[in-house]
Amino acid sequence: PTPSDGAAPPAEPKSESAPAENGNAADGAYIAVISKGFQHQFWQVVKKGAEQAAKDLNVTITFDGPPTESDIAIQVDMLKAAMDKGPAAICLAALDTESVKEQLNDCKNKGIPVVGFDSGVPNAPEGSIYATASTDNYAAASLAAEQLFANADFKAKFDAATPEKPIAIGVLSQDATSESLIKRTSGFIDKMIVLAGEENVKVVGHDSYKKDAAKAKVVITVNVPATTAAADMKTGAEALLSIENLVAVYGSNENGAGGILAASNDGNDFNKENGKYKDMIALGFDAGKTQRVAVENGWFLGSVTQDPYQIGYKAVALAVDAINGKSVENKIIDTGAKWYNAEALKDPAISELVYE
Amino acid sequence: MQTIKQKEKVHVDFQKMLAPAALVILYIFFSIFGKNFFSGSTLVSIMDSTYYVGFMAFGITFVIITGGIDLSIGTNMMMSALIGGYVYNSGVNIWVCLVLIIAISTVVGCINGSLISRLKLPPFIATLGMMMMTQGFGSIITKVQTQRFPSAFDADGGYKAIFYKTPSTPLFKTGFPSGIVYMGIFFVVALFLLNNTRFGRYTYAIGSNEESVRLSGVNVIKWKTLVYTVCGFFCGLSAIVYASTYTTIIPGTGNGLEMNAIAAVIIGGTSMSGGVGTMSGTLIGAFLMSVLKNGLMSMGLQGHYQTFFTGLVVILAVLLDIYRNKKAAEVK
Amino acid sequence: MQTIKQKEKVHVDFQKMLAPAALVILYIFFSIFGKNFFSGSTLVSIMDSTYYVGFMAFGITFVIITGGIDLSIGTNMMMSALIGGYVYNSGVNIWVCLVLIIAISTVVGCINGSLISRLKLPPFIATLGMMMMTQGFGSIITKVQTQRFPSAFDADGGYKAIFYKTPSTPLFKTGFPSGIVYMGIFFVVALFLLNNTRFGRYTYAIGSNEESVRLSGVNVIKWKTLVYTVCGFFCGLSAIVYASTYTTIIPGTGNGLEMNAIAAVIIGGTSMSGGVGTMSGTLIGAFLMSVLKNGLMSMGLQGHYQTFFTGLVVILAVLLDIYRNKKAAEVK
Amino acid sequence: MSANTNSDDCVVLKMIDIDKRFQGVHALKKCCFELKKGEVHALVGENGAGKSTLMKVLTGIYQADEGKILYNGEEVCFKNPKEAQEAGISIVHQELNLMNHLTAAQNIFIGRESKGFLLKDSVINQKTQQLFDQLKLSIQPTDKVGGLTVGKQQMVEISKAISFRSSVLVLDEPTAALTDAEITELFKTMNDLREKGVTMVYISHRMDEIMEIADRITVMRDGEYITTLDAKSTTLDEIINAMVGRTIYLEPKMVSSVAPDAPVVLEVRNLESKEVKEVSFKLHKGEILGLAGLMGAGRTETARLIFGADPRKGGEILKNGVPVDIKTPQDAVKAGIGYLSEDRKRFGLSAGLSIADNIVLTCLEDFSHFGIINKEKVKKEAEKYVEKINIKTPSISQLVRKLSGGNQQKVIIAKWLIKNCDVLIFDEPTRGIDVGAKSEIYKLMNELAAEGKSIIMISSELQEVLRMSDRIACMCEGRLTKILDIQTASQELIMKYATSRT
Ligand SMILES: Nc1ncnc2c1ncn2[C@@H]1O[C@H](COP(=O)(O)OP(=O)(O)OP(=O)(O)O)[C@@H](O)[C@H]1O
Ligand SMILES: Nc1ncnc2c1ncn2[C@@H]1O[C@H](COP(=O)(O)OP(=O)(O)OP(=O)(O)O)[C@@H](O)[C@H]1O
Ligand SMILES: [Mg+2]
Ligand SMILES: [Mg+2]
Repeated sequence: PTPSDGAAPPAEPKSESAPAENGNAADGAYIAVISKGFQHQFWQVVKKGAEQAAKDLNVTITFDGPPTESDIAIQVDMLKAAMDKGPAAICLAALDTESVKEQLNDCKNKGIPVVGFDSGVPNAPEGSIYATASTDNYAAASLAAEQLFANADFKAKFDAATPEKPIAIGVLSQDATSESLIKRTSGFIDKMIVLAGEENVKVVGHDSYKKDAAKAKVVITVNVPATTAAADMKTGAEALLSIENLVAVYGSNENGAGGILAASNDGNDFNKENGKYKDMIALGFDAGKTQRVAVENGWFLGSVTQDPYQIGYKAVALAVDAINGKSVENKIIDTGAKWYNAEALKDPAISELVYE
Repeated sequence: MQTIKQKEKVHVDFQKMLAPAALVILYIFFSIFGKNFFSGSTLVSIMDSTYYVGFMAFGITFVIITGGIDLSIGTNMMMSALIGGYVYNSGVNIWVCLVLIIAISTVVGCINGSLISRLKLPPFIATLGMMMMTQGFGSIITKVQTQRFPSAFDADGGYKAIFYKTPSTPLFKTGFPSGIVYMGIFFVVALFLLNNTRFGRYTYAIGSNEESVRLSGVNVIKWKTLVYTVCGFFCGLSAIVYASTYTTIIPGTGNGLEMNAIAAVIIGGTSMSGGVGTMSGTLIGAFLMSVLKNGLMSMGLQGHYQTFFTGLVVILAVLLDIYRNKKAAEVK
Repeated sequence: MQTIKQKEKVHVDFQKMLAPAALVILYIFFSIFGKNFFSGSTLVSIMDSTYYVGFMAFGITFVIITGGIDLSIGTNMMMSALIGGYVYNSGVNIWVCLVLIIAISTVVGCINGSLISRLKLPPFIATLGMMMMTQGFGSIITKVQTQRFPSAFDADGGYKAIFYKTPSTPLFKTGFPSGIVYMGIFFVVALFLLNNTRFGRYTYAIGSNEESVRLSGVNVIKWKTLVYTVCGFFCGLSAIVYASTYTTIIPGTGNGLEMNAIAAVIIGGTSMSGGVGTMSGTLIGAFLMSVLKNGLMSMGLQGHYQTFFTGLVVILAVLLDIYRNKKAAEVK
Repeated sequence: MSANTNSDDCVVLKMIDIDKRFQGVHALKKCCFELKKGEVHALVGENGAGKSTLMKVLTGIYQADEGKILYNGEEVCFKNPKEAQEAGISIVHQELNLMNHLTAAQNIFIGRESKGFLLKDSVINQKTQQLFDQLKLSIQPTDKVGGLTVGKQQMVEISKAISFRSSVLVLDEPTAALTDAEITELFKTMNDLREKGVTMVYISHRMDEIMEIADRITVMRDGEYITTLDAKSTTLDEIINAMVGRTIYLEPKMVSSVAPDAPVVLEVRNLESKEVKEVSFKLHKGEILGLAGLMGAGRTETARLIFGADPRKGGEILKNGVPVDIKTPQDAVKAGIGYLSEDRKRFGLSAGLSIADNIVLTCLEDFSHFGIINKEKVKKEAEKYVEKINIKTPSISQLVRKLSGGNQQKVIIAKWLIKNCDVLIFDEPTRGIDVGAKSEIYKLMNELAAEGKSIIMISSELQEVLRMSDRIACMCEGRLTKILDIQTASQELIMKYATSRT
């Protein structure tokens, strides 16, 4: 299923499968939605989708999330508090599956269905997750690598590169601990390795992604800043941008792209005419106003967007299905991801996905 | 003389009653207005979220009574848990790792103590530096990789039955919260240490007037180092319960937690200027913060309201204390 | 007498030279061993990452010289920026919003000051409470929504040319880093305030012996409130430069930043016990931390090494200070 | 005297029926006080009599609960020290109240820097220099106060009070830290001021000074006004009687009570440090060795070296003929040496702890098994000592903070008695203690010596030294200049050796 066809909320095709009239069991039910965060635009759109679904399907929800994506203890406590309130179902985007395993087990024992969303609850114990509405981050990130490799400028530089004079690619990753970010970073790197040839790519910087190659033409540097604070993201991006022979830089989520934007005068430095980094190619992930403007102006080659609205909407819809005792065939519902660039943004179907 | 003494006694009792009273009032308040707050499962949640803060708060109570401060407790706790997890994941027996956790955090406490007592660094600065160093060091050792402890269903998960929760039993369907026993035991240990031992007496004495203790022929350097070491030891206990409760340890975290522990100590009536404080106050302070947290969530208020109200409670608690002391002075 | 005085002078000069010397040595070190460290763009990066910490550090220097502490500077700064952004996004003129930011943070400073000087709360406790309250309040007002300030190419982005970076000019291709001018101006203001005004004199005097100042008929309550208010004002300046540099303000953040500012002040030689300190030391401390941060990155060491080494530098700086003073005392 | 020529009509200040209560303490009870223009009026009384409190009420630091103050015939009520200063009344406080990190000039002109917001330090430096010249002080206006000796710091405080050009100047125990030379200079200045018509209140426990400088003397006891005497026509006994209402222990010692063959308990050889040079002496069993000298002669430093409280550069310490290596106070305590410091509040007591906890602090290990304290034993022993040396307190769990100075000093003595040290160093044991408590402490020291303990007593009061010591060691500028036998010692001789600078 393509994500764009369900962009307009009321026309959501999946909601047909859970119409209010034959779902009496769910009427007025309380569903606790626990996200991985709260502050980023991404989550705001997820929340919007969830709230719309709640309205359409006549349930009440609360939407909560920890202050940062490393606050595992806070998320676990939130989950517990949510369980204590006796919800009919829980929607959960776990920061880390291990930390919530016991709560999932308790939910199972208490008969509270759990629906995963966003990165979901990967490797959850058998039978504890009803279904998951998520983006396939690994596949989504490989879109960015494909686009980069298809770019003519990059191709020319790649062909010209030699093991003596390799070209460099920088990857800015907010952290190296959350599943989705690891997927988005490794999805990009792995695809790059496939496209460029295994013998040609070396990965340095962060230990998780290290890969050696004797005669590498491409050196990928992964930088994980000290904290997720904007200031540290910017410093991390600057460190990448000062690498010799850097031809491209990729930020693996909204915050990562934000770091690159902050380090480049809101993207202006990638201006193809007279920008400081005019010869470099920048790619992002997710959206947000500044990033969107950078893509629109052609400073960023483009970016990968998920469909946060659908993520939120489908999570709640699945929860209602679960309350109604419906069975699902496919445990993972891909909410889709799309590559967008200045050209694509002119298409309203795509433009709608790219939140500000 | 007799009347003065009686009045003083009434005053002390009032002072001792205030924090528990606030705790009870808050609990009743949330039971009435919160969604499903008055329930066994919420009570267990409250206890669960008290454990790790509580242990740190016990430890830092000693430090604060000496008039010092330890900003490194949160990161020390996380670093020990991280390294413990790292060693566990490289194949070492889980029990050895738990002992290692305590050893590491105790050593960090001892380094803090030596910097402060032997090299005469101000506590704020020594432990600020140590806070940054432990946070960085945990990341360096683990190469910034998340460390996972075995969960209850894993082969090695048995330790959780002691430090966090037993498997399901007929009486306790979701398992007996054994963490409360673990915390209870070490609360009694801390209480005993503070009130019945030379260590505790010197803790108060140093907080009251360090130079006079030194000139009484007491080896202040030794005892002060020991105070920070004990604080480190409690961080290790906290790290174990944290690992049991939350399973996953993320590098680069832990700073900020010290402020929660300090807030619990302050709400419990311990003075930052040293010489005054009780362990039971700290226990109540820690529970008060958990009740606030879970209660606000049960009322549908999100996390940030909790942050706001905790701050407010800290200020009000100390204002009340100042006002009460003034009042008491006037009555006398 | 003569010789003693001369020796003292040499000693003072040595003391004054140490922090700048360390800065220069570090810079040279990284220029040699870091990759691409010695370049104009790295220099600009260093400055960029100094601005917001620098302003907070200037502000808290006053507070620390009085012997106090302000733990709320980081969250105060973020909250002001958040509310400013919220008001901007609801359609108010950007310049009005910038003024509002300063007003808010100044008011928070004033509340801190009143709690401390009028209601006699210990600074650590009052500002710990305020830290939690401001953090929570920023989230409550903005409903935990990220706030965005206009970026350079937006219609309203002109303010960045003043506080952060001008548009591209012939001489400065990536734009002139005007933030350094902005910081420079307020450094001079802070320097002047501290050294040439009654405000500065009372700041030192209160830190040295508050009771004596009070008995000399100085309105200590007023001046101490003012010290925290000025600190709040500098947080507002910091919030503006933060908004200009990073555009995006995330609710629930800001705690932890105070420790960076405090570390800068300590590295700059200001004593936590009050009465001693310089503004230029703070400036150098702030730059030293930025050089360390950018330098370690240029050597391929990731963020967590930076955390570790900053902690180490804090401890070493103060150890050196203690050792130096001891040495100097012996010479005398 | 100018003060006496036109007596009645020149009352500058009248305090009538002043009442002041602190938490539980009735510090002033319908107290009265009167000042005439241009006189030096001494205010005397035991510790805690309320002298400082009365003066603080006068200068607006405290507000009286009841009563009124008439100043130049008008009723006044100063809300803060500044108002009092503006009205022409200034005070030098009993405790040093300086900002150590600021210069002398900055200290003196704090709060009076300039009209505007900006500072002009050159102006205040110049004014300060004039002031110092007038007082013949060798202090630079730009000297940091923290680097000055205690005596000079006190002079800075006095300069500050004088700089207000007040018509009433209150000096609350200004000489406690001054050298004789400085006292002489101070008295000269006071005489000058008296000539100019400045009225002064002078508070001191040193009777000889009072007899020298005062015109009239007001005696207070327990917060009450007792009497006002004319200095010229009263005797010391009369004053002391009025102060305490009882006779006191005043017998001076004529011969040493130590047996000639008493063994040497403690011997120090060539003690060296920054402040102390080649100090050697012997201390016998049952002996009280007085350590005399001017302020800053290095007596405290010598004691601290013996006790291991400060690092020692050279020299040897022998206990019962055996060398002991004392590096820290705990080494000294182990060797049986106890030290009662000159500054109770800062070094002697943990004021926030109870009497019992303070008493057992030196030997907590004897009251505990495996680190666990036997609280019953602590209680019993503490009560024993409270009774033995007559500490006035409702219970042993009373916080030491709440005791009066003399009783606090007794707690410290108890602390060392319980440790059973055979060498005790008393540093200024009676500083700031009233006459009644003093005599009790003297008695206690004599009893201890009789029991066979050896005592080193540091004191700045020559009469006290002469009254208590078996031998007297004189110090000057860090050197031990002479050890005198009590038979031969006299005030003049001690002063000679205390000033024999090399
Ligand atoms: N701020 C205060 N709070 C409580 N009690 C006080 C305070 N100041 C003084 N007192 C008490 O008031 C009484 C009078 O004290 P004051 O200092 O006036 O005595 P004094 O005559 O100056 O004694 P000294 O000779 O020791 O200086 C004492 O009992 C003292 O403990
Ligand atoms: N902590 C200190 N720092 C610097 N100098 C000091 C310190 N303590 C004492 N001194 C100086 O050392 C010298 C010896 O002082 P010491 O206190 O031993 O003299 P003292 O004879 O006991 O006089 P006092 O009657 O004042 O106690 C003096 O010049 C004094 O100013
Ligand atoms: Mg007095
Ligand atoms: Mg002395």
